[in-house]
Amino acid sequence: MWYDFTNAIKALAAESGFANITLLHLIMIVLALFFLYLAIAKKYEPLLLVPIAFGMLLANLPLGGLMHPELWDAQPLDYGAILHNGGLLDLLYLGVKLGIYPPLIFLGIGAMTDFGPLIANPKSLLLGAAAQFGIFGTYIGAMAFGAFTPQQAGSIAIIGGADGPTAIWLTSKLAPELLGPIALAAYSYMALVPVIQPPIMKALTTKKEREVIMKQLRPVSKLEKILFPIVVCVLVILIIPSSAPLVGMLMLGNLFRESGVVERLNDTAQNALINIVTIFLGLTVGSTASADKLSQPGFGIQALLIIGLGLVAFCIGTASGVLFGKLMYIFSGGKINPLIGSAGVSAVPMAARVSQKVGQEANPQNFLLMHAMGPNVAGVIGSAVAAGVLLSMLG
Amino acid sequence: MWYDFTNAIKALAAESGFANITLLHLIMIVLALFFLYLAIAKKYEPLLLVPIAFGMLLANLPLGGLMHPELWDAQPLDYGAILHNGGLLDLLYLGVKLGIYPPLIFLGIGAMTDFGPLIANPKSLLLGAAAQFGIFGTYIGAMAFGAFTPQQAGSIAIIGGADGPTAIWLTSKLAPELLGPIALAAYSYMALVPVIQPPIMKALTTKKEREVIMKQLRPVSKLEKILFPIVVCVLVILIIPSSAPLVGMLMLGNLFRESGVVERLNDTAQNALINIVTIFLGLTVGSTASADKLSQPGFGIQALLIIGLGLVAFCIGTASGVLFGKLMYIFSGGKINPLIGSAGVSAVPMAARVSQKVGQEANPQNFLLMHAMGPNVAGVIGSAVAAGVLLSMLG
Amino acid sequence: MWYDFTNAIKALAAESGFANITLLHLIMIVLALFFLYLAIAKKYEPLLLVPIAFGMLLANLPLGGLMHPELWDAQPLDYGAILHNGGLLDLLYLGVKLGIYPPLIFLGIGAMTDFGPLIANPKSLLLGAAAQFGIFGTYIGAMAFGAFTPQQAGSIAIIGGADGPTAIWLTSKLAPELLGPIALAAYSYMALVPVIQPPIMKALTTKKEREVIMKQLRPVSKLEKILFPIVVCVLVILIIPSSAPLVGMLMLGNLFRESGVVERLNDTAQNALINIVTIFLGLTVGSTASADKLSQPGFGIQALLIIGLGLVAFCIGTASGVLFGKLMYIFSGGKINPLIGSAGVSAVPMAARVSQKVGQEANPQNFLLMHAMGPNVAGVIGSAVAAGVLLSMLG
Amino acid sequence: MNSLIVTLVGMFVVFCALLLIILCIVIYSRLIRIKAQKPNNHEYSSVKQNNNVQKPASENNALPADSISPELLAVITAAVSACMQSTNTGYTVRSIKRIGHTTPIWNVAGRNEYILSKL
Amino acid sequence: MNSLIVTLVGMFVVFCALLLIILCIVIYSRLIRIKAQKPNNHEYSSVKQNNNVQKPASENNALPADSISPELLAVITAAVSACMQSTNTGYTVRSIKRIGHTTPIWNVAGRNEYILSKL
Amino acid sequence: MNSLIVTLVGMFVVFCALLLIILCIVIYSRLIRIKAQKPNNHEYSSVKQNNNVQKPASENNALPADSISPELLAVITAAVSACMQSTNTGYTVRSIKRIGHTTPIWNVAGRNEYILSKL
Ligand code: NA
Ligand code: NA
Ligand code: NA
Repeated sequence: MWYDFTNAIKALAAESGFANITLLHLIMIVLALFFLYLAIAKKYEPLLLVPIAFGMLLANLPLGGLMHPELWDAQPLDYGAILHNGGLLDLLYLGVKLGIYPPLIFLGIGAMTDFGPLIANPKSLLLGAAAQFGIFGTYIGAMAFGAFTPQQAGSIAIIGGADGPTAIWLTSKLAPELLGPIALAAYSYMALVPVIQPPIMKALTTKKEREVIMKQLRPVSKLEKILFPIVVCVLVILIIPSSAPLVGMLMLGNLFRESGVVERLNDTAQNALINIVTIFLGLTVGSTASADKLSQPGFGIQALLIIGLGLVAFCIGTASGVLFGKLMYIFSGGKINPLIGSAGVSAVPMAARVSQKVGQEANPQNFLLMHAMGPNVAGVIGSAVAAGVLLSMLG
Repeated sequence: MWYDFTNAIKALAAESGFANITLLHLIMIVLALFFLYLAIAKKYEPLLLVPIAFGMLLANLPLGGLMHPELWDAQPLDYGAILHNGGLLDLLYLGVKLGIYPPLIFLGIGAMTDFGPLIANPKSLLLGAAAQFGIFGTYIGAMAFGAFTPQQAGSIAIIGGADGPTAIWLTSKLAPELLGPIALAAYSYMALVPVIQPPIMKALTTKKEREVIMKQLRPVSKLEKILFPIVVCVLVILIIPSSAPLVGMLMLGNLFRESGVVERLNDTAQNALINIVTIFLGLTVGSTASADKLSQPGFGIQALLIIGLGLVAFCIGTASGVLFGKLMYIFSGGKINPLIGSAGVSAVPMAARVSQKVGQEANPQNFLLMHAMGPNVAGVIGSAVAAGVLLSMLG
Repeated sequence: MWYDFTNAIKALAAESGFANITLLHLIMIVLALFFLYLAIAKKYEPLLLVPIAFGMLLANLPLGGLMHPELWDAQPLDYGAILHNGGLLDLLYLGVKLGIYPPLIFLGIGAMTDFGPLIANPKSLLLGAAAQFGIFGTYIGAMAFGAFTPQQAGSIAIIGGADGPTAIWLTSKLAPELLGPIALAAYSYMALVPVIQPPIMKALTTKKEREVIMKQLRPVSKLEKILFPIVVCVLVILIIPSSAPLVGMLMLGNLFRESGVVERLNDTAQNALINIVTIFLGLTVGSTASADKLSQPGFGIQALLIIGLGLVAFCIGTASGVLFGKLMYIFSGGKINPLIGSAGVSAVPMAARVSQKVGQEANPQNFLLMHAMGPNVAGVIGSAVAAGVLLSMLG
Repeated sequence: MNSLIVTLVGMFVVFCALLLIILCIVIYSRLIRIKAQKPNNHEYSSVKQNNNVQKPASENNALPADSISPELLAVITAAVSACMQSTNTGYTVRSIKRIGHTTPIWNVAGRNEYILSKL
Repeated sequence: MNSLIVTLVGMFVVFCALLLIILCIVIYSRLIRIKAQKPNNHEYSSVKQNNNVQKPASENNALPADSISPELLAVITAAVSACMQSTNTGYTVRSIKRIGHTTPIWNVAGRNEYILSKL
Repeated sequence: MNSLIVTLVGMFVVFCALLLIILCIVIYSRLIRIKAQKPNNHEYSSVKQNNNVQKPASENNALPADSISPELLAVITAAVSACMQSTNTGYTVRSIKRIGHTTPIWNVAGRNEYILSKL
């Protein structure tokens, strides 16, 4: 009997994580803990980074069986096999793979977003367009390395959109094998906006420009706010049909908000629904960053390049936004403060606050927040359009 | 390079919605905008009509790829193809096709409904039964046109039940190709109850009848309220097993409400869950009304007939409810006000309010709201039973 | 025409539940009503028992078509057939079969649980381990009857863990054919903890032991509380990888709670999400207890044995917890009150309150609630580990 | 099937079903009320009494141990009048009843523990 | 495809799309504001007027029939100042407007019925 | 497998797992508390101090800049006493702490903007 007992223990021990853990697993676990630290102690975009980092942790505890990356490498996907053999996170990952979660998150974001400042000052949209040069400029850079396919390069470049769900949506369509590192880079840099942007903004503007006080925005009527989501939805989807899932849901959410007749749906879209989807999305996106990936030849280098290129994308986006702001400063005869251009990268509302803060440093009377919210929400639309263009051209 | 650039732009332009839009698309878009206007400016059942109209809008912006009607025409359905090729709304539409959403909405409705007035005055149930003649009478009419199969005629007739989720549930089983127009007609006419009903009610009653003041309802004990959903659920499902999904969930929701021991579940059933399902249901039902449909020969005529027959169904339902009310007025020796009969069509709580309003016009001392709530909630049970009968006989 | 009418009525009558009901259906309906009575009038774990009993009721109204047990007997499962032919509850049951619901419930439980008392007094974990002897002791007993396979015996034994979602999770993996009776037994006995435990506790302890006043727990810092879920998750999954779905989600929920940076997700995990999943889980688990089961040879006897063995499991668990508490009383020199040992069976927070109550009976100055919460939440971890071990050895 | 038959059968079944429900409601309601009047039955009669005899809260001048403080009453009144979209000229709060706890049991336990830990 | 082309096309399309949106916003905003100034248009002008002319609530000394009671104002002020994470030294509540009912219509109906049943 | 073996192995593994957790908790708790006592560590010690030394709010006579107004305190007290299902004779609110914002960050931003737009 003692023999049976020790045998059973040995069998369990052989199946335990301790017996099967590798150095790569340990590296990934440490990385996951590092991201948890950033999310909790440093408050880096915790709503997404806590689930992402925890998903990464779970996927790297050996034999947990929550995620089976091999199921997702099949071409075409075998949904029967996923249902029969998938773990919890495989099944929840279906929502990413089928492109359901990011649009539902956009529904909630739409319900939370006030496009009023943008409607009051439609020129802001140009700044939201200019900042997307961060995406396309980085695409050139990523292709130049020769380490990426065009699809992968496009997915990396979209980090420069500073919009997490857009990045996840596009990557899950173009280069799902890079989903983990791209999502981690996107959310990390979004959290670092207050660190990354100010030096660039100051380097590219003169103190005189930063001191410009903009005139107050006109009030926007309810009807204008109701028409906005409908008009934008129709126009953008007619121009770039592939952006329909993101733009359509964003604008539906905003219509819930502005119509004022579906308060129940508005509330659920921006609370229960977006939160449930955020948990599932974060967990499963994080779980794609498993040690098996790191063991693939070249993946480590790719991951490092993603980190570098993501930062480049953010910097280019910020710079092009500010530079376009300077252009508008000139053409408007000094009425527009170029600092609001950097808010065009999205990262709502962080980037707008950075504009406000840098502006107030130059001139304590300066109050740019509302003016920067225009380019800021325009950046969300801009990067959704950019994602649609990349999907059309590379998908 | 300029050549490449123009070529790429041309390719994108050829894939844009502007290049692919047809007159039919435009008509459908204008229709969608019209329903959005009714929902927002006129507050026509906005909780469902806003998502339905927006879904219709999204489905008619060409090449958006959110909905692929051709996937749903296959016999039998190919779920693998839907997962591989479906867009966002195709995937959400699975919940309609599999019959999941309407019962979950009924769960929430059950949790919101107080059957107390019905228990206090069980005779109300007869009015809830009589008003269903709107359904079956219209069935004869729809068949008489020769333009519909019996299944389609049954789906159109159910509009007369004045109960949106029931209409969607039955139509998705009997005639999914008509889901869009039937849902739009059902919710539009439900919103028009205060316009449609009063003339019929006044035409069919004398002022003396309308002036009848009914005696106050007895209080209903908690135990009676708890037993009600259990008894109704068992009886109705034993009589018409095919009504189980609707009646079972309606009564479970009501048991959540009345039992008083599962307040958490009650709250979620009537908030987060019903709202999430409402968004998905509305969007996807609306998206079935796409231009491809309108281009099918005869569909336009069918849609117009649905609009006409839906109105007929409402009128017959109202009239038969009022006439049965007159019968009860006579048999009760003038104790029952026939105006509460029109509330039997469902459209909770609008139809009950119409009874109240018309009653108070005739006699300012008259307070019929509570008495009309009995037939009103009875109408919900009645039309669920009617839907079960139609499914049994035609399905 | 009269002939057609009577024929149609006859056809409907032949398809009605009244024509198809059997004695077994009636027995099951009465049983379902009995459990509803326990849940509502006696408040036996109503959050789960109301949906479970209602699911049982719905599944035993003949021809309702909500649940098709035959679809779930196929080996391997045919998901296509389930989508094509499944009823509402079949489709919702996918979440049980695929192992999604119990981990999501654990996510919510983690978000609701304060592990502070456990961190302040880590020795409590030993009591949470000792009480799991209720599980493994009962396994021997269940095997001794010869009526069960090892997988069935393991599923029955887990009732002794006094943890509903764990029991459902393990049973759905090892012996799904017993899911109904095991879930009913588990939740019924959890509700009976205040009746079952006190006699055992008093029989095994002296009055002197019960009078022991424990010294107040030290305050626990926020950092300790944040580290706890991470440490436990990593350790337990490394030891028993098969416990990953339960332990991983439990600890993620707790991290949501303690990190303090994702209050939105914490709120949704412990409200909307857990409530939605509870409704679906309860309904579908209940619906597996259908009359078809009872008609299988031997199932009735198995069900009776499950009821008996479940009680035995609870008693052994309570006793082993108390006895281990006595051991700790001796080794600590009388500083630990053995009454807190019975709380190790889980059934949070009922078992801890029983410890408090029995302790106060012996000594009105005694306040054991906080000290018993330690073993109580340790019991949740302990039974999740035990479930993982059983799955590894028997799965 | 002839469409007239469908209509006749449909209306017949709907009336049968709802008549059967009426029958059941009438029977069980009568049984409950008879039971409630017998003095030896306590469990549910109390529930019913509670519903029938319900006195306005304002009549209770002496606040019982577990009653509601006037401050709370003021807050509730304000909230109710906000919900009803009118000033409180139309009606006054005449009866306030505590309903059962709706908070998850563990939260309540946690809250109580927290308070106890501070005592 | 050459990566430079992708970049140029991408930026071109993004600018085109957003320029088109600007155009539409400018046009419809202007139309709405022109319409709102004509006195014969009532439906939406009232909405806009409401947004533009918005007087502080404190100026209304005489409470109209459907206004807000001072008690309710106090509760709302306290709640707002709690949300803003500061004492109410920084700002005061200058305008309170009722927004449309956000509660499900049936709940409201149920609530009203309950009250009516108690009258 | 022999059922006795399953039982022995099961209990052995459960005890091992929970013992390992005990070990880890004891170690990291000790480390944290040692660290917290060193004066040069600020980041987490402050958290712990906060938990240990917690003075009742009533002792703070001078309200600091970011504190809670008495009106708000009254509302909270009423709400708490309602939750606890008893009058406030049993206990008083001794300590109120603001917790972090739980509202979505964009909502807060929106709310602030709205207020700013009204100034
Ligand atoms: Na962007
Ligand atoms: Na009806
Ligand atoms: Na346990």
